[in-house]
Amino acid sequence: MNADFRPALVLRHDAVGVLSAMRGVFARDLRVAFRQRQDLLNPLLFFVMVVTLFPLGVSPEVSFLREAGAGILWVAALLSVLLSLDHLFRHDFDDGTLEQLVLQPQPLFLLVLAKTMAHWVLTGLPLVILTPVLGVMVHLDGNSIGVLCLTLLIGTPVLSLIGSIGAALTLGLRSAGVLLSLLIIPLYIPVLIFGTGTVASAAEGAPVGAYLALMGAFLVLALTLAPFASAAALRISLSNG
Amino acid sequence: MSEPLLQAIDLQCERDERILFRDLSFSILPGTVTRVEGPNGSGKTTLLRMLAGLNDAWSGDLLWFGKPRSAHREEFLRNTLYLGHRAGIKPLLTPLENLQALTAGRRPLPDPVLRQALGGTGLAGFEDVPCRNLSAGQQRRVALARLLIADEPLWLLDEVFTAIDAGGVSAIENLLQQRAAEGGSVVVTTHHDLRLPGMQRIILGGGSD
Amino acid sequence: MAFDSLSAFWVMEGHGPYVWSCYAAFFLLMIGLMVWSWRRRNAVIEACRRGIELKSGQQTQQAATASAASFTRVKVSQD
Amino acid sequence: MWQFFHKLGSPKWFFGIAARLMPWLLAGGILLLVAGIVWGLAFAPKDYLQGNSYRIIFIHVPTAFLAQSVYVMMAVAAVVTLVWRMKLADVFVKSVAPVGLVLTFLSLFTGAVWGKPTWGTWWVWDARLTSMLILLFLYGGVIALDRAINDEKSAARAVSVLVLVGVVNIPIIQYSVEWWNTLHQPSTFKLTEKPSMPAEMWVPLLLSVLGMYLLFGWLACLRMQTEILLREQRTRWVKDYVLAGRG
Repeated sequence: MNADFRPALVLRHDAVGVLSAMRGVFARDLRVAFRQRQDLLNPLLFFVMVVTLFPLGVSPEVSFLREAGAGILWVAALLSVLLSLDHLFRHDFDDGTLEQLVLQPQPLFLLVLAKTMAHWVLTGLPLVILTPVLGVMVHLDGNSIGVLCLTLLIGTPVLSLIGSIGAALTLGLRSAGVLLSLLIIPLYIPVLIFGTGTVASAAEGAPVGAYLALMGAFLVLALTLAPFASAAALRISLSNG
Repeated sequence: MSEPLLQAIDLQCERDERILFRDLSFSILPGTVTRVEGPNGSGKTTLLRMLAGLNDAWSGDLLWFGKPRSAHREEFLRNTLYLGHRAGIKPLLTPLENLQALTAGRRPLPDPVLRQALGGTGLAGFEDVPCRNLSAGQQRRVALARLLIADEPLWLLDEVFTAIDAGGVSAIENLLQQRAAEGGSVVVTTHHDLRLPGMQRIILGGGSD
Repeated sequence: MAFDSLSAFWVMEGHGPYVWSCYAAFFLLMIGLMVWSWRRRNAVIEACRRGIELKSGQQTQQAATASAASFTRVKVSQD
Repeated sequence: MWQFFHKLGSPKWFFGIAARLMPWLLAGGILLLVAGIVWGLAFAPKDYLQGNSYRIIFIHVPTAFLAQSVYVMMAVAAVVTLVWRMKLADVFVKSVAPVGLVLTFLSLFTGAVWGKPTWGTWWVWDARLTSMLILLFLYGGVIALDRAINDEKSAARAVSVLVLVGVVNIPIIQYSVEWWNTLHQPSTFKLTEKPSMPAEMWVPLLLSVLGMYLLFGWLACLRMQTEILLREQRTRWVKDYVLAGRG
C-alpha cells in the first residue's frame, strides 16, 4: 500500500569479529557444562573404570602392566572421548541453539572449532591431568608417564576434532551413539598407534622428539581440515530437520 | 517503489518424494508483514527454513537485493533474524545469559539493555532464574526478547505465537506492526488468525500431491 | 601345465585346501553378489510395474478424495 | 562441455548407456578373469619360496586392488556430489559401497588363508592385512550411515563427507600401520612383495585384475540401474520402460 513511503532500514555491513564470536561460543559451552557438573565427571569416571578392568581382567602383574599400561590408558582415553562426543552437538540440536549457530554471520567452521575446543577442555584435558595417577597405578616409570601425558596432550585434541565430524554426521539419527563409534574408531587408529608407539620408544630409551613432532603434524592437519568437514556435516544434518 | 529485500522465483521443494510446493514466487518488500499460511504438513516451516538458509533441498532462485543469495550469504546472515520452533534457549542458563549468548555473535549489547528487553517481554524478576525453571511460555518469551533489540531488517519467525497468552499475542501483533512501520520486514508462519493492515499472504496448498 | 597330473593339481603339494577354499569363497561371494544384484533389479522393476498398474486401476475407480479434517469422533461399536 | 556434464548427470541417459555397455563388461570380465585364473592356477610356475599356496595371489591381489580403488572412486564421486550436486555421483557411491565391502572381505579372507601355510597362523597382524581390515571398517561405516539416514539427499551428502574424510585418512592409516608393524615385528615376510616376478606370473595376474575391473563395472552399472529405477519411479520414462520391458 504505502510501502514506498516507509523508510528502508540500513543494512549492516559490520559484523562481530570472528574471534569474539568464537569466544562467545566457547564461553557458553563452558558455562553450560559447569551448570551440569555430573556430565563432566562421567567420562573421567569411565576412564578410571576401564583402566581398572585390565588388571582385574587380564593380569595384575607388574611386568604386564608396565608393558601394556600406555596402551591401556590410551584406549581408555579414546573410549571416554568417544563416549562424550554424542553430547557435543546433541543438546544444541535439540534446543535450537545449533540453528542459531549456523545462521551466525561468521564462518561456521571457526565457530565449530570453538565448540570443539570447548569439548576438549571439558573432556580431553581432564583426562590428561588424571593420567599421571593412573600411570602410577599401572606401574609406568616416570619418564614414560611424562611422555604419555605429552602424547595425550597432543592426541586428545585430535580425537575431539575427528570426533566432531562423526558427531555432526550422526546428529538427529536413531542410535547415533553406536553409529558414531563405528564411523570414528577407524579414523582414530593412526593417533592411537603413534600415541602408544611413542611411549613404547620412550620406555626403550629411544628419542621421541620426531614422533611427537609427527603427532603435532596430525594435530595441525586435524585442526585445519576437521572443522570444515564438521561444518559441512552440520549443515547437512540441519537441512534435514 | 523500494527494492525487495528478498525475492523468491519459482521455488520448488520436494520432501520424502512428495512435492510440497512448486512455482512459488513472491517478494518481501521493506516495511511489510508477510504471513505464510497453510494446513499442517503444507511446508510452512520448511519454506521459512529455506528462506533462512537452513534447508537447502530446494530448487529455484532466491535473490537478496536482486543478487543471488548464495553469493552474498554472509551479508544475508548479518541482516536476517530467524526464530525457529526451537528458539535456541539453553535450559541450564538464565534468561539473561541466554540473551547474552544469542546476541554475542550478532550485536553485543550491554546488560542493562538486555534486562530491559527481558522486562519488556514480562520476564522482569526472572532474569537470573535458570530457564528450565520457567514455563514454556516464559521460555518462549526469552527468545522473543530478541525482537525488542534486534536491528536486522528481515525477521523470519516460525510460530511466534505458540505458548503465548492472549495479552502477549496482541502485544506481539503490535510489535510486528510497529516494526513494519519502521521499515523492517517480517515473515511469520502462524495458525493464529493474524490480521494486520497491508499484510501480504503466502498461501501454501494442502498436503496432497 | 605346471602339474603332472590332475590329482597333483588338486592336492598342490599339500597347499590344495588353502588355495581351493580361497577360490571357492571368491566364486561363491562374487557370483552371489552378482545374482543378488541382478535379482534385486528385476524385483524393483516388478514392484514398479505393479505400483503403476495399481495406481491406474485406482484412478479409474474413484477420484482421490481429499480428507478434510473435521475431528469428528470415530464411532466404535460397543457390543 | 557443460552440456556433456549435464547429460552425464541425467539418470535416464546413463540408464541407456549402461544397458548398452553391460553385456560387453560382463563378457569381457568373465573372459579375462577366467583366463587369468586358469593360467595362474594350472600353468604358471610354482613359486620357489612359497610353493603352490602363492596361487591365491590371482584372486587376492585383484580383490585387494579393487577394494582400494573402489574407495578412491567413491571419493571422487563424493566430491562431485558435494560440489556439483550431480545425482549420478551419489547413486554411484550408494550402489558401489556394498561391492567394496565384499571385495575387501574377500581380500582379507584370502590373505588370512594364504597366511596359514606361509606364516603358520590364520591371522598375522601384518601391515597390509591390518590396513585392509581398517578399510573394511570404513566401508562398514559408510554403509551404516547411508542406511541410518532416511532422507535421500541428506544421506547422499553425509555419506560423501564421510567418504572424503576416510580417503584423507587412508594414507595416514597405511603409513601409521606400516610404522607400527616395523615397531612390533621388525622383519616380516610380506605376502605379495616380490623382488622380481616372472612374466608367467604377472601376466595372468594382470589379466585377472583387468577382469575384475570389468566385472566391477558390470556390477556398478547393474546396481546403479536399480537405484535409478527406485529413485525415478515416478517419471514418465521409468513408467514407459517398466511397462515396455519384460513382465
